Amino acid sequence: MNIKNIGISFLILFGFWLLLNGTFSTPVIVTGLIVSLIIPMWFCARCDVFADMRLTPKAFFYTFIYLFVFGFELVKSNLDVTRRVISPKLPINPGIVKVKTKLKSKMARLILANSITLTPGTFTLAIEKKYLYVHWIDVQDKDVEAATKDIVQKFEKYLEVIYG
Amino acid sequence: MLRNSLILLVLLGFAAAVFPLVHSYEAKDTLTGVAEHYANYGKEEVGAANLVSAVVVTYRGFDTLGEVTILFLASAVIGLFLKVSETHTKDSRSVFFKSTEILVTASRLLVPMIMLLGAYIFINGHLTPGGGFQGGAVIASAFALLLLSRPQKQFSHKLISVIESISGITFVFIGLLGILLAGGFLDNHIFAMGKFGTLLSAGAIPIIYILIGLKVGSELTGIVRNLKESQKVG
Amino acid sequence: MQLFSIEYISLVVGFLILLIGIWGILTRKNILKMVIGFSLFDTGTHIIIVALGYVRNKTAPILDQANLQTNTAQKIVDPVPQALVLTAIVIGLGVTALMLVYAMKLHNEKKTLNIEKYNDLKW
Amino acid sequence: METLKIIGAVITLMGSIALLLGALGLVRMPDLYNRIQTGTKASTFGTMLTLFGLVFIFPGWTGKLIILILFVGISNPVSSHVLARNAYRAGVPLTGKTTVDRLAEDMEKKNVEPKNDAQ
Amino acid sequence: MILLLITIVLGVVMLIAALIAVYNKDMKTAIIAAGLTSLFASVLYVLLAAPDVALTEASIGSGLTTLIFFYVYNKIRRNNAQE
Amino acid sequence: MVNTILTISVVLILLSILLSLYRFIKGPNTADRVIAFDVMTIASIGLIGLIAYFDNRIVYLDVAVVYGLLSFIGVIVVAKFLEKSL
Repeated sequence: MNIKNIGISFLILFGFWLLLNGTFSTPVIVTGLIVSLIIPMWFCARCDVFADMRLTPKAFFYTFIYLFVFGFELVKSNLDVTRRVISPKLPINPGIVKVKTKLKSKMARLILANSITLTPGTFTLAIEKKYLYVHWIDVQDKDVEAATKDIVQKFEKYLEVIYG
Repeated sequence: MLRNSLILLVLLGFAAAVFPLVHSYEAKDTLTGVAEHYANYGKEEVGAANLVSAVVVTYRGFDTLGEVTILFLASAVIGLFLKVSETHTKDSRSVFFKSTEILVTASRLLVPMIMLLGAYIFINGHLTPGGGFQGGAVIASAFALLLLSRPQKQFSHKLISVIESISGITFVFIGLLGILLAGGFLDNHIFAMGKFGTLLSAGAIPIIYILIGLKVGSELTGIVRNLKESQKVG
Repeated sequence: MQLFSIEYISLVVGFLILLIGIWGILTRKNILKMVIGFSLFDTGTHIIIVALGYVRNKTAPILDQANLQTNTAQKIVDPVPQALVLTAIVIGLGVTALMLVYAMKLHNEKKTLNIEKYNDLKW
Repeated sequence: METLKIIGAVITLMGSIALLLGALGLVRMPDLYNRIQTGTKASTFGTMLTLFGLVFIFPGWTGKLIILILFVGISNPVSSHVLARNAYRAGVPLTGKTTVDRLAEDMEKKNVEPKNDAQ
Repeated sequence: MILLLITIVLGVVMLIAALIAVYNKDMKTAIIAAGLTSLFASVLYVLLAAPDVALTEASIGSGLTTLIFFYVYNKIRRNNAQE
Repeated sequence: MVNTILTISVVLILLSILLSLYRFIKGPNTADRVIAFDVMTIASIGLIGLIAYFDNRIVYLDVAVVYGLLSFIGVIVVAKFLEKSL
């Protein structure tokens, strides 16, 4: 697992380096290879962030679908914010609900929490084992199962495929 | 009340002393004096695209040496002070709480990236804004993020001081090499100058900036680490 | 002299922040507040020095474009004050950290941060 | 070419409108948690859009702008999550309009790590 | 012209932040306000065509200084609570 | 045309900074001030991007990258301080 972890970190850091530099001359590439090899070997020797990422074609395909769904939700959430902020009566009905997630992988849970934070009317307040506590600006379901269906499942079905 | 009005008087005196400086300020149209020389000949003499780096590392290299020394002294004095105050570390209870899982994962993802950003800033110090000091500060921020997200984590003081000493010694050694091989202390012509505006140019400036970056980074990390160690209830 | 120009406004703002910083150092009784005043003083001084090196309608002293590499002195701002301020900011951090650690030690000894309680050497 | 630049400029304008709405929400909302809701969403999206608009105007800047967009997109939700969680545990009150608070119920039942008042 | 407007607004914000830093009774607010002054100073340096100084101020003046202030203040608060 | 539109967006960003400053001054407790601080830094990133457009220099974007990173750390420091777990 360790080799896979360091490998993925290396690829991400190397891409990051090339984007930062913006040129592809030989010295830039050689320096980038050295730097982006040293840093994961030093810091990611034991960490397991990328360990359960799946590298199958299906996972890549689902990543693209996920990005698309996420972008759509992002735009929708901002229209929602606009509507709430501009209307003079402030139509809010806030509350903290509890939802359930099946994801085990740490990276997937991070992405899920970030996605919930950026989508319409919700943000992650706390995360404890398999439950997430979500602050919802307009509570529609107080029940755990129903709220899970509303908030989590549209992301979870893609993340389940990408990460184990 | 008397005291406050006295202070106000002092302040007014100070303002009156500095006011002519602001008031008689004349906007300039071109550079004059030494700045004009740096601007016109810096490209040939030093070969660094970033003229501020040229001034910091080569034209005024001694200032930089003094600055690194001052920072080293400050770091050492802070370490000494905080060490003496930890008289009973044995029975002191650690009160660090676990961070939220999201922060731990995010720090695992972001710390290598911030490290790479710091490395980019000091490796490209002669081409883009930034240099050793900024890169070192960014690396120290990465370590600070590591300490904030996982307060229980210990990292060795020895490694920090070894990196700091080695880079400091090499910095002075390269400076002395300048006397032997080129025009003077910290002269950057000891390596080939390369093509202007590429990564391998400006002679020794990239090497000196990498050394300064490592040294400043380890000094600031040492300060942050010492302060974090002092948070124990003792 | 043009009143409404970037460098003049920056000069005035830096000067006022410097005065606010000195006022804070002289009037506040809490030691941490005095350190905050010192850091404001630092910021104000740096703004003044950088604003003095600014030349109107000129660009940053980084020659990454081909048109900047000839006749450079007519196209860039003064690099020397920037280099000096760069040094000063880093030293300012060292000094601020040192002062804060002193404050911590003083609080350990006397259990107070009020400057008026520290009258051991008063005569 | 000129059309592409105008498209980029309009995207940037939309981003800054989103930023303005976020700041307006910051002023108008009744309690901290609702402020974080509007503030984080609108400011993250607004900055991402502002920078994305610049991609159309200067195609040569794409690398750095993509890094900035990714960085803002990862770090800003995390920091607001940490802030909200820690403020909740430090006892910042919810607004009176709140209908349900499952987290407080679970803290009572000790399902969740209780509030931190150890010193 | 628009750069001049940015300068004026930033100057006003910085002066207000500096006054908060000196006059606010709450120490946490004062420290954050001092950080805010540094942060906008760094935008001002970008306007004054000094990206090097802006980088230094953003990373050192506002980042590390705030961190060190909060570590020290936290230690002092703990010592006070122990009494 | 492009210049005019981008000038309007600079004005809007400045307005949002001033609105957040209002929340910073008024904010009943520290957490409100921190979220105002966060919005101001994020808005400043966009502002630096636009200044880079008006001066036509890519090198200013490096400042924005470092800016993005440091607002993150600052917010986390204050948050951990509020929870008394620094």
